[in-house]
Order: sequence, then structure tokens, then C-alpha cells
Amino acid sequence: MLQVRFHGRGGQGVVTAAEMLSIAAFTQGRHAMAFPSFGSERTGAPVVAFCRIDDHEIRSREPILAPDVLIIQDPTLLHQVDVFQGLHTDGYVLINSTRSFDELGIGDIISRFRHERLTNVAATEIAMKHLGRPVANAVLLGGFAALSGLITLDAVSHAIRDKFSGKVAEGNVAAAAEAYDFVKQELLELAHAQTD
Amino acid sequence: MLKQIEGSRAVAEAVALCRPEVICAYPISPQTHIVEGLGELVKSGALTPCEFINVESEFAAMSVAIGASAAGARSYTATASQGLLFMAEAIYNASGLGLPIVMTVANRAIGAPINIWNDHSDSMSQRDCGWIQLFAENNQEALDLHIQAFKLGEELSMPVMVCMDGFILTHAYERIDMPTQQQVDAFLPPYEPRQVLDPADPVSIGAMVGPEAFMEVRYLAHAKQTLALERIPQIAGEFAQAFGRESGGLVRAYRCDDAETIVVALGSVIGTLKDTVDELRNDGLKIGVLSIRSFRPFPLTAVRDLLQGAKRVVVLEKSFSVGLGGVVSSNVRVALSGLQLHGYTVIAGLGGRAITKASLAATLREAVADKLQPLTFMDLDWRIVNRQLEREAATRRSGPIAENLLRDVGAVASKVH
Amino acid sequence: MTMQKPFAITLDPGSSLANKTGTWRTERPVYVDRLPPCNAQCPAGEDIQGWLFHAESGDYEAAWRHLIRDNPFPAIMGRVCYHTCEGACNRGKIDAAVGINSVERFLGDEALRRCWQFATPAAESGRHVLVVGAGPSGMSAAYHLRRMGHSVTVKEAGPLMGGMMRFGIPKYRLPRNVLDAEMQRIVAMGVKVELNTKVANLTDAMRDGGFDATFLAVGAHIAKRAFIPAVDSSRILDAVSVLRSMEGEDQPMLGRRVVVYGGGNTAIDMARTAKRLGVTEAIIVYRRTRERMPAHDFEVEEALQEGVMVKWLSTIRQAGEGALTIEKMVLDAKGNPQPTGEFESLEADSLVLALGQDVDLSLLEGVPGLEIKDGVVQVDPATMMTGHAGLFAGGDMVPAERNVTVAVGHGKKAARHIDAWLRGTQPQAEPKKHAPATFELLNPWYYSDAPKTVQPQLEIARRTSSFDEVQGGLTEDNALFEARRCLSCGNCFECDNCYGVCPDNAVIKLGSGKRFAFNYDYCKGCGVCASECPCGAIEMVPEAV
Amino acid sequence: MNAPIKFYQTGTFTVGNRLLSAEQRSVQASLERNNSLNSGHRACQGCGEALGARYAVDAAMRATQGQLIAANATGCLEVFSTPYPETSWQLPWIHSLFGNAAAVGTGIAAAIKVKGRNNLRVIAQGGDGGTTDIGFGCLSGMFERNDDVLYICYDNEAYMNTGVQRSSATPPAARTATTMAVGTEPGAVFGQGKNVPLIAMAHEIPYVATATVADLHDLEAKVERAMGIHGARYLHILVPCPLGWGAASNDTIRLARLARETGLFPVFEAERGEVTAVTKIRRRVPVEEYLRPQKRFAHLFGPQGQSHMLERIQAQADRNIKRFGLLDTESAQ
Repeated sequence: MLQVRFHGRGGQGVVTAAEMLSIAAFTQGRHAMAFPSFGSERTGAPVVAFCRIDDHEIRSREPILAPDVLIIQDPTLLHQVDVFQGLHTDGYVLINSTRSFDELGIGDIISRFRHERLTNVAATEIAMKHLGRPVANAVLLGGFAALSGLITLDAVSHAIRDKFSGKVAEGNVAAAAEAYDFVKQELLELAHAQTD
Repeated sequence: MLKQIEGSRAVAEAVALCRPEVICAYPISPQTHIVEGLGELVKSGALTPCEFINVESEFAAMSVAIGASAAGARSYTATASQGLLFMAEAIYNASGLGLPIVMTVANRAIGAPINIWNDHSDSMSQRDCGWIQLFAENNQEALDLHIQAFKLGEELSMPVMVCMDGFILTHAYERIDMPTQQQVDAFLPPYEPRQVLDPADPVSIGAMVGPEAFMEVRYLAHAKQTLALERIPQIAGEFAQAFGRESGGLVRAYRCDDAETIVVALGSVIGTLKDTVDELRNDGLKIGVLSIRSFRPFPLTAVRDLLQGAKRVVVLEKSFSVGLGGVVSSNVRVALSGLQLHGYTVIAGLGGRAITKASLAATLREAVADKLQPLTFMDLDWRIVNRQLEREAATRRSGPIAENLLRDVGAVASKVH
Repeated sequence: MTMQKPFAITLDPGSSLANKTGTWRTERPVYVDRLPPCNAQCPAGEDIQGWLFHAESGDYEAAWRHLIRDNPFPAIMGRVCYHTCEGACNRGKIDAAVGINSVERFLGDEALRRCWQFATPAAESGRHVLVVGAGPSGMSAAYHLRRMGHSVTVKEAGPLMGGMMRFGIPKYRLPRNVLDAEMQRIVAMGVKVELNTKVANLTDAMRDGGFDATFLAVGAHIAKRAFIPAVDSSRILDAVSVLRSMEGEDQPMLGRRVVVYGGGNTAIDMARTAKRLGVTEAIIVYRRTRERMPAHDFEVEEALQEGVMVKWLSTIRQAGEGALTIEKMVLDAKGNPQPTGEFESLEADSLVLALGQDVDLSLLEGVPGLEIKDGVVQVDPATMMTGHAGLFAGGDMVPAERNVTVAVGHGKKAARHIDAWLRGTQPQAEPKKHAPATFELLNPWYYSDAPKTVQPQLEIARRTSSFDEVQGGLTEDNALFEARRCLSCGNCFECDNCYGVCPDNAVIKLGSGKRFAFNYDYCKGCGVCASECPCGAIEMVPEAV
Repeated sequence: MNAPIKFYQTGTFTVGNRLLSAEQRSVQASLERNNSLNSGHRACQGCGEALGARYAVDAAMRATQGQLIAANATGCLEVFSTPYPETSWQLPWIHSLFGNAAAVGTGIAAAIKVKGRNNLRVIAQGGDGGTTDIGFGCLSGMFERNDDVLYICYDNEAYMNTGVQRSSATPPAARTATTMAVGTEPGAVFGQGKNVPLIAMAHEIPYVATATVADLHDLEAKVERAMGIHGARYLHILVPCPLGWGAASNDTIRLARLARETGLFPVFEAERGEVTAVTKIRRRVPVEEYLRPQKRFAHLFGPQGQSHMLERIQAQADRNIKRFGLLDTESAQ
């Protein structure tokens, strides 16, 4: 079972991101369960959302305490909430930022994990470019598809179109695709760096 | 048709397939997405003919449903928590008048302190109101139960509450199988009211009944629920026939056959429990889960039959009778009267406190070792509690408990669970 | 669709009829009829409220037929009756009394216009009754007796029917065509009237005619004289003869200045007649004040309007050549006039005396058993029978107030008793009088405001120059309006109030004309019906214990 | 007679009028009237509410050719009309709760609409307690949604069913079981008042009217008018209560009449929030005449009489008269 935890702030579509991920998994014929950290959080407040993906029915409904994947939509949370809590040592981390982990001041934390599973993507900028709005949730899913290979970009696009329609949908699809390519590129470079 | 949608949306679509004629909506978390969905379906013309009425309170919501049902319309509403309490008077009235209204309760705690998260205090507070109360384990069952609820309620001319855990189910995206309109139409006949307000046959409904007949009326309500004990499994059977899946019924046993320890629970926690039980089984513990689908009528016989083979019973519940202990466990005890079993009551998940597999496993191991307190509060923060108790011992007037606790806990939202 | 109704909670309609709430009652409402003041007052015994009821719905013939059960002269009554009923009318306490008299006149005129006739009797009794005098009393008796199936012969000394109505009441108050028509209608019933037939001796007349009974109503035609020292040249006449002569060809010679002596209606009639005859001055000399004048004030008023002058507190001491000597009077403590010794002279070409009339009783010579007192025949007031069996009398010749209405009443009463006497039975006792319907018993809220309609009056100029009728009649709308002002005091008029206001639906409506009944199974005795009955026709009586 | 003629003896103000054709007469005058609230009910002697209910419902029945359903709030009317095993109602009728008659009416109306039985109409009714107090939320909601319900309030100015306690419709100075005639300001206090007809008008619903059991023709005309309109309608009827007012049982209608003639109970009609018609006072009387026959006001009179309170009540009447123009200009003195 794959357990994904999303961190962001109210209004950034964190819950929607988890839901889209579950839809993407569903379209790939898998079982998925997405749910928010139910609360009455208002815009700006820290928000957590979860998504479980598996090949059979998912029964447990406890919050994801030991995630396999962390998707951090808002890097400003990094020093406010213990976002890395319970993350598996071989877990994935995707951070919405242009700055490096060291610049973000999480270099030492990150060093505990497998670096090829850690990356960041300028999701907000990409979203601005394609949608004119700083909504990074769908974009990050594109990035996650590239990072983990656990879902396809097609599935992500399908999920986006399931949730949105018209220009918003297409803008998100395009943005997700760009993020996908960006992350793929990064991983490639990372791989080269390894082999070098 | 398989879909990956939110639980509330699934229920909304299922209710729409039942062709309700009058829907009364008053918003309260976490029920909102259900009535929002239905409102959209009516406004878009997808659900027609149907009157969608935005009322001014839950009290009005149930009252409008009463009027509509008495006038022969299939009526539906949804609520939760404080809303359920606010309509309590009308709830008793609807069952007293024998009006087959179906209502979703998106289970949520009751304040003060105000708390929007999930537990079963609301439904349990109305356990004696004369309604049938069905509990859903997951969203598939939640939507299936609504289809069965209309059939059941209208056959017996009594109202039905479908209880689903707020947020945990209402806000969860998961895979569900949505039946087709044809399937539902074939399963659920049009509403044929027992009694109806019609100038062609002008009856007076809602007479004042004095001591000479009141007890009889009450007994007859009980007799009806006893009848429901037979019909609920039958209807679940018919449903399985028509839709090809198990849903509802009175109780459901999971790995109970050779179980020495059986955990009794209801609602969405069953899923987590099953996973926990599987793990404990792997460690060789003979443990199973008994989930109660129908809390009213309470299936005394079915529960007794399934539990009497076990050594111990752990009732895990999201409700709490202050000053006594478990609500569900008190009911289970009635079923077990005369049996010499170890009985434990575990209060868990009040006000949305996350119920984790880890905590469950630990608690159940203690139970299996018979080290568990008869009344246990799972994951209770004794540090806070004891501090407050000391404060109270020190001074009579220590201020409102909730305030002090918050002071000790610090900000609530920063915690993941 | 048959419902499977839930036990006890759902009930069948109207099942509360099983609960007889009448047992709660401590008082019960009862419908009553009360005697309306107008009826109580009417000397002719008319059922005024009864005929107004029909008039309200515009059924004038029914109203007229109801009226003539008691009085055959609506058109005459509507003109000359002094309608004391209106003085008693309860409506007077709300706005103004109902114009009963004017409606009666309207009905009378309507009857004449449409030539409604009296029904002839169903069966003949074979008995023959003599009526002496074709005045109001005699003709009224003749009419009633004929209705009862007796053959009637009226012997009248004068040349025409009507008696005092003709010889006493001037044309301008009672046009003769009206008088004649209502008289003729009685003749049309088969009443035999012999004019210019003075009965000199009653005993002979009865024997010769083979009559079984007799009603005497010869009236009072002999003018009272007063001793006034006079010179031969002074011209002194009496009002009765002057007024009678108005019916003949040659009109009386009165000169330019006429003095009328007296204070009764005759005096007024005389003075007003003189005015119409063209005299320049008509002066009434009367001993007392206007307040004490026996004449009806509205007639005095009309006379004054027409220019008649009155010298109050004056007596005539002497009649000289073209002038009279008048002595001033004063009223003493008892209100009687006393001479002052103050004299004055009053120019007059003629003096007409109107000092009342006496009855000519000569025809009663030798009739046994009669008692004559104060110049009138004594009768049993209950039966109008004289001391002589089978001989009845009424009108001005018996002790009573002398006016047409009273006379007509006598005729009716006498007829009933003559009939009984002839049949040798007691007359079916008059239905015992109901308790009076006083104003306090009414709930006037329910009557809307409607002031009395004024009858048109002839303008003064024509009144003094001609004998045209002074008082005009009502139009149909006016008459209807006026009829509908009746409050129906004391008698149900089917307004549906009791039926409507009962909180327990305990009043049964029996349908048009059938009134209502109480359903004592459910009546709780709250009394709302009685309080809200406009006309006081419901009474609350305690339940017997 | 084709010219319209007034009826005097036969009564412009009486229930019936023998000179009118059957269909021109009031519903209550008719032999065929429905008696929607039948005999055998357990209302007190002279109950104004029983009377008002039959007046109003019968009129509504005629206006709808009997295609009528009624919802009833808890209260005297419900208790005295439907004690098991008997009901006095002759039309489809439902009693649910004290405070929800308006909402139940909404539900019935919704059912009727969804089932396309558009000839069916709905009334909801209750006393002043069930209307102006506990049922006020549902009433306002029904108004605001403009649901197709005629709500009728039978106002007897207190909670009579429970033993005469004060309601928000209880007039100042009136003695009730919870506003005793003791202390410096005996009886109910002179509050701001709660004028539900005006509050109803504030919702700008199609029709609002007041009436009394003393003027049947007016009441029936208003019910008929109301049933001719769709949407939320409100009719507020003053129904004297002999028990609660301490009045003689035969004074029920008289008191209702006096309430109007003093100006204390203005009778008017309003459409979409605007007053469109006012029933003028016919014979103006001082408030004393209305208050004296009622024991609930006894403390205003006699040796310890509260003349200052009388003046305040008179002032209220005068204010109503001014505000609603209850006097004809000529009769205004």
C-alpha cells in the first residue's frame, strides 16, 4: 500500500490534490482512498490531506502517520509543522519550491532519506504560467508521477479533467505535464551526477 | 458503475436514485456536501419531480419532512450533531406518527465544547426516539443503506436514520459502485403511504392520546421494530440478489468463528479494526470483529448468538454515556444477560480523536490478556486529565474544563491526530 | 383507497359527534316571540310588524293582505291615522321611528292602483246583521262580518259612505276618490249599503228587516253649542255643518275674516278649510295654551304654516256686529283656564264653533236594557255589546277616544263578538299577548344606520289655494327602504345570527320561513346566540334541576 | 329589484340575510356549510377560537370547493378538537408539534406541488403561543420562502391550554398566571409588543390581514381573498377566551367587537407589505368599555384602580386609530 501525505495551507487545494491522486489511481484500476485531516481550517491555516493507494480494498481509516510520500505544497510550512514526521527512510518527498533543500534549511533532515527520491519543482511558477493563478496542487501531481512512476501522467491528466473542466482543466493538464518533464529532467541530471 | 467519488456525493446520487419527492436542507458540518449535491441534482433537473426546500432550521427540516410525508410524498433530509438535537422533538413526532422519512446522520460530536469532528454521540442521543438506526461501515454501504432504508421505512411506515461517520466517510474519496436507475426502480417500489392527507378520505392525524391508549401505542411501535428485525436481513438479502453485493443487515461477523475475543463496534472504525484484527491473528490471537449494522432495532438474538461462543467481548464505541460508560456496551450487555463473559468497554475517537491501528492493537492485546480496565478510554491524555483533576481537588471553582484543557494542549490544529 | 390507519393516532372525520356536550349546560337558550311596541299600540289591532315583514321583501300584495286581516282601509289609515305606533317604535331610540303610516299608505294606494279586491266569504252563515252607519266603525264591522260569511246590510242616513271620514275630514287630508274606492271595495264583497236611509226606530228596523244582530255606529254629528250672547246680525255657524256642506254644491258664506272657536282637530280642519275657501284671515280662539291643545301638534303646525292664526288663552264673551269680545285667560295651578277680566275686541265676519260633537241617540227610543251615560251608549268594553242582547255599538257613540283608527278597531272587535254571539259560542280567545319587546332586549349593532325618509309635502302656495292633498306618498323604493328599517322587535326574522355564532354548531336551520331549532345534544348553553340575536327573540332559561 | 338595496331590519351586519340569494349569503348562513369543526368538540362554553376556526376553515373550504388540508399547532384548538378516540375535524388535518405548524404546512404544500395536485390547498393554524412565540421561526421561514400556505393565527392573547400564561401576544396590564395583578405595575408589562401582522408584512408576502370573530363578513371575505392568492399568506384573528379573559361566555363576540371599536385591535388588509384596506371603527368607544367586562383587567378599576395604566392603554388605542386611520374623517371626533 502506498500512503501519500499532502501538506499545504487552506485554499491551496491540498485536499483536492489528494482527491485527484485517488482518482488517478482509480483510473489505473487501483483502489484508493483520499481524505482530509478533517477540520474547520480557514484560508491560510496549515492543512493536511491523505491518499492511500493499494491493489485491494482499503479498510483502515486512520490518518497517515507513516507516509511513503510527502507532497509539500507550501515550503513555508517546513519550519512550522513537523512535516517529515513518520516518513519512511525510503520515502518520496516533493516540495513546491525553486530553492534547494539547503536553501530551504532542511538539508540535514533530507540527508536521512534517499536523495534520488527527493526533489522540488517550481509548481507555483508553472501554475502561474499556465493558469495565471498560484494553484500548485495539480502541477505537483504531474511532478509526483515523474518522481515516483507510481502513477502515469495520463492518469493525472484524467483526474484533473475529472475534477475540473474547460480552460482550468487544460491549463492544469499542461502545467502538470510541464512539471512532469521538469522532474524527469531533474532526475536524469541527478542520475548523471551519480554516474559521473 | 464504479466511481471514485466523495462519500457525500455518493450518498447524494444514491438518494436521488430513490426518487425522493421532497428534500429539506439545512446545512451543518459534516452533512453539507450531501444536501449540496442533492440541491444541484434537483436544480439541474437531473432529479425531478422533486421539491428541494432550504429551510431555516433542522427543526423546520424535519417538520417540513413530516408534512410532506403525511401528504404522501417520499421525503428525505440530512443532519448531524447539534442539528439532530435541535430537531429532536420533531424526530420523536415523525416516528410517533409513523411517517417513513429517511434521514442521513453524518455523525458528529455534540458540544459543549463545540466540536465538528466525528463520533456517535448524536445518533446515540436519539436511540430511543422510535426511528430505525442503521450504521454504515464504508461509503459503498452508506449509499446502499439509503436505498434499503426507503424500502424498509415505507414497508413498515416508520422513519429510518442512516448513520455514517462525519468526515471519515462523508469527506472520503473512495471507490463505489453506483447502481443504475433501472436497478433501483426495480428494487424500490413507489411510495404507497399507510395514511395520507387527502380530501377524498379526510382523516385527522396526530390526535391527543391519553392514559387509556398511550401505552398501547408505544408497545405497537416496539412491535413494529421487532418486525423490522425480520425485514432488515430479508431486505439486505433482496438487495444482494438485485445488486450483487452484501450491504446492511443486522450484524456482520469478521473472523469470529473460532474467536475467543470479539470486538463489537459500529460504523467506519470497523475497517480499521479488521486490519488490526488481521495483524493480531497473524500473531496467533483468536480475535474477531462483530459489526452492528442495525442499532435500532437492536438485534439482541443475533448479537447473543455470535458472542456466546467467545471468552471475552470488547465493545469499542464512539459514544459515551457520562456517568455510566458505554452506550453500545449497555445494549450489548442486554444481549448477553446471563452469559459469563469478560466484558470490556473501550471509549474511543470522541470528538474526532483519531483511532489508530497501533492504539487498537495495544488495547486489544491488553484485553486478550484481561489486563484492560472494564471501562477504558483509548488514547486519553492522562497528563492533562490528572492536572485538571488536581486543580479541581485544590479549588472548587476551577473554571470551565474545556478552557483549561485547551490551555494545557496548546493549539489544536497543529496536531495531525 | 382504504388506509391502514395507525392505532389511536389517526382518527376518522367528525367522530366527535359521539360526544354529547349538551350535558355541560346549566342554562338553555329558547326561542321566544315578543309583542312589538307598534302592534301593542295600534288601536285597530294591526299586526304592523307582520305586514312590514312582507313589504321588506317587496311582496306588497302579501303585505296588504296581511294588513287587511285587521283593517280594510290601508289607504285611508295611511292618511288620517294619528299613528301612535310610530311614537312607540323602538327604532326611535336608534335614529327615527319607522314610517309605518307612510308604508301603510303606500300599500293602500298600491292596492287601489292594482285593484286588489277582498276575498268573498267561502261559505254563507245564513245569518243577517244590520249595521247602522257607514262610517269607519260601521264599515269596518260590515267588512269583518262579511268575511265571516254573514250577510250584512248597512243603513246610512247620509247620501254617501264614510261618515265622519267624509263629513269631518277635509279633502286635503283625505282625497274622496281614495275614500270612495276603499268603501266600494267592501260593497264589492256583497255588503248591502242603503244610503239616505235614516233608522228612526231601531226596534222596528230590526224586526222589519229580520236581522239576527245589530251593530250601531252612528257617529257624533251634532255640534255642541255654547251660550254666547250675540246680536241677531252676528253670523255664527258650527264646524260640523260647515265641513259637511263642503261635500255639497254650494259652499258656505264665511266672509273675509273667520274666527274658529275651539282647540280640537275639528277646529284646525275648519280653519284650514276656511283658508282654502279664500278667506283673508282665519283665527282660532282657544282657552288654553298650545301644549294643552287636544288637536295633534303636526296638524297645528301645518295650519300655522298655511297662515292660520291662533289666539291662545282666550274665550269669546260676546258676538257683536262684525266683531267679537274676547276675554284673556290665565292657567291656574291645575292648568285650568281662569278669567282675567281683561277684554279686547276681535273683528270677525263669521264665527265658527268647533266645540265638539254629540251623538243623535233618538233612534234608540224604547230599546230595552240600554244604558246611556254622558250622551254615549255604554258597552261591555270586552265585547262591544250594549245592555241589549244582540245589540252592539262602537265608534264615536261609545265611550272612547274619538278617531278613525279607534272606530275601525271597534268595528273589528264588535264583528268578532257578533259572530260568536250568532253562533252561540265564545269567540276563540285572542292569542294571549306576548311579553313586550323592549328596546333593552335588542342588539342594535346588527342594524345599519338608516334615517327615516321624509314624505314629500305640497308647497304652501298650493296648500292655501286648493284642496289638493297636502301629504304626498312614498315611491316604491322609499316604501321598501322604510319597511326595511323595521327591527322586527321580539320576533325572529331569520337573520341566521344564532345559526352562525354558535361555537358548537348546535343551532339547526330549518329552512326559509321555518326559523331555527336548538340541538340540545351539543348546545353548551354559552348564551352567545341570545346575546347576538338582534331582535331579542332568544331567552336563556336555567336548566331544571 | 335590480338596484342594489341596503338591508336594515334584515341586517347588513347579521350572519345571514333572507333577501339575498343563497350564493350571495355568508358561508355560515348556508345550510350546506361544511362545519369543518364539528359538534362534540371539548372547547369551553362560548369559545372564540372554536368559533373563529369554524368561520375561517369553512370559508376556506368553500373557496377551494373542499380541496383543503390543514396543519395544526399544539394548543387549545388541537386538544379540544382531537382527543382520542374522537376528532371534530371534517377535513384532512394533521397535528405535529407546538412550534412547527407553518413548516408542516410547507411540507404538505411541497408534496401537493410535486404530485401535481394543484387544486389542493393548504392552511396552517395555531394559537398566539404557537404562532408568535414557539412557532415564530417556522412561520418566518415559511413567509420568507413564500410557500403556498395560508397561516391562520387564532389570537386569544395567552397560553390558555396550559392555564393562561403570558404569551408575546398578551396585552399590557392583562393578568395571567405568569403576570399576576400584584406590585406597582400589575399584570403584563408595557413592553414593546410583538405585532406579528406587521412582522409578516415586513416579509412582503402577498397577503396579510387581521380580523375578529365579531365581523363574520369581513373574516370570510379575507379568507376567500387569501385563498384566491398563491404564496405565503397570513390571517390574524382575534378570538376572545371566556376562561382566560375572565369574561362571561355570552360576551365572546361582544368583546371582539369592542376590541375593534376601541381601536385596540386594528382590522386591516395588506398586500406585499403595504396596507391596502382598513375596517373603520363604526361606533368608537373608550377602552374602559372593552376592559371592564374582563376580570383579567379588574385591577385597573375599583378603589385601587390603576388610572395611569388605563390612560396608557387608551393611548395605545389612539395611536392605532391614528396610525391605521381607523376613523372616518366625519366620524372622527
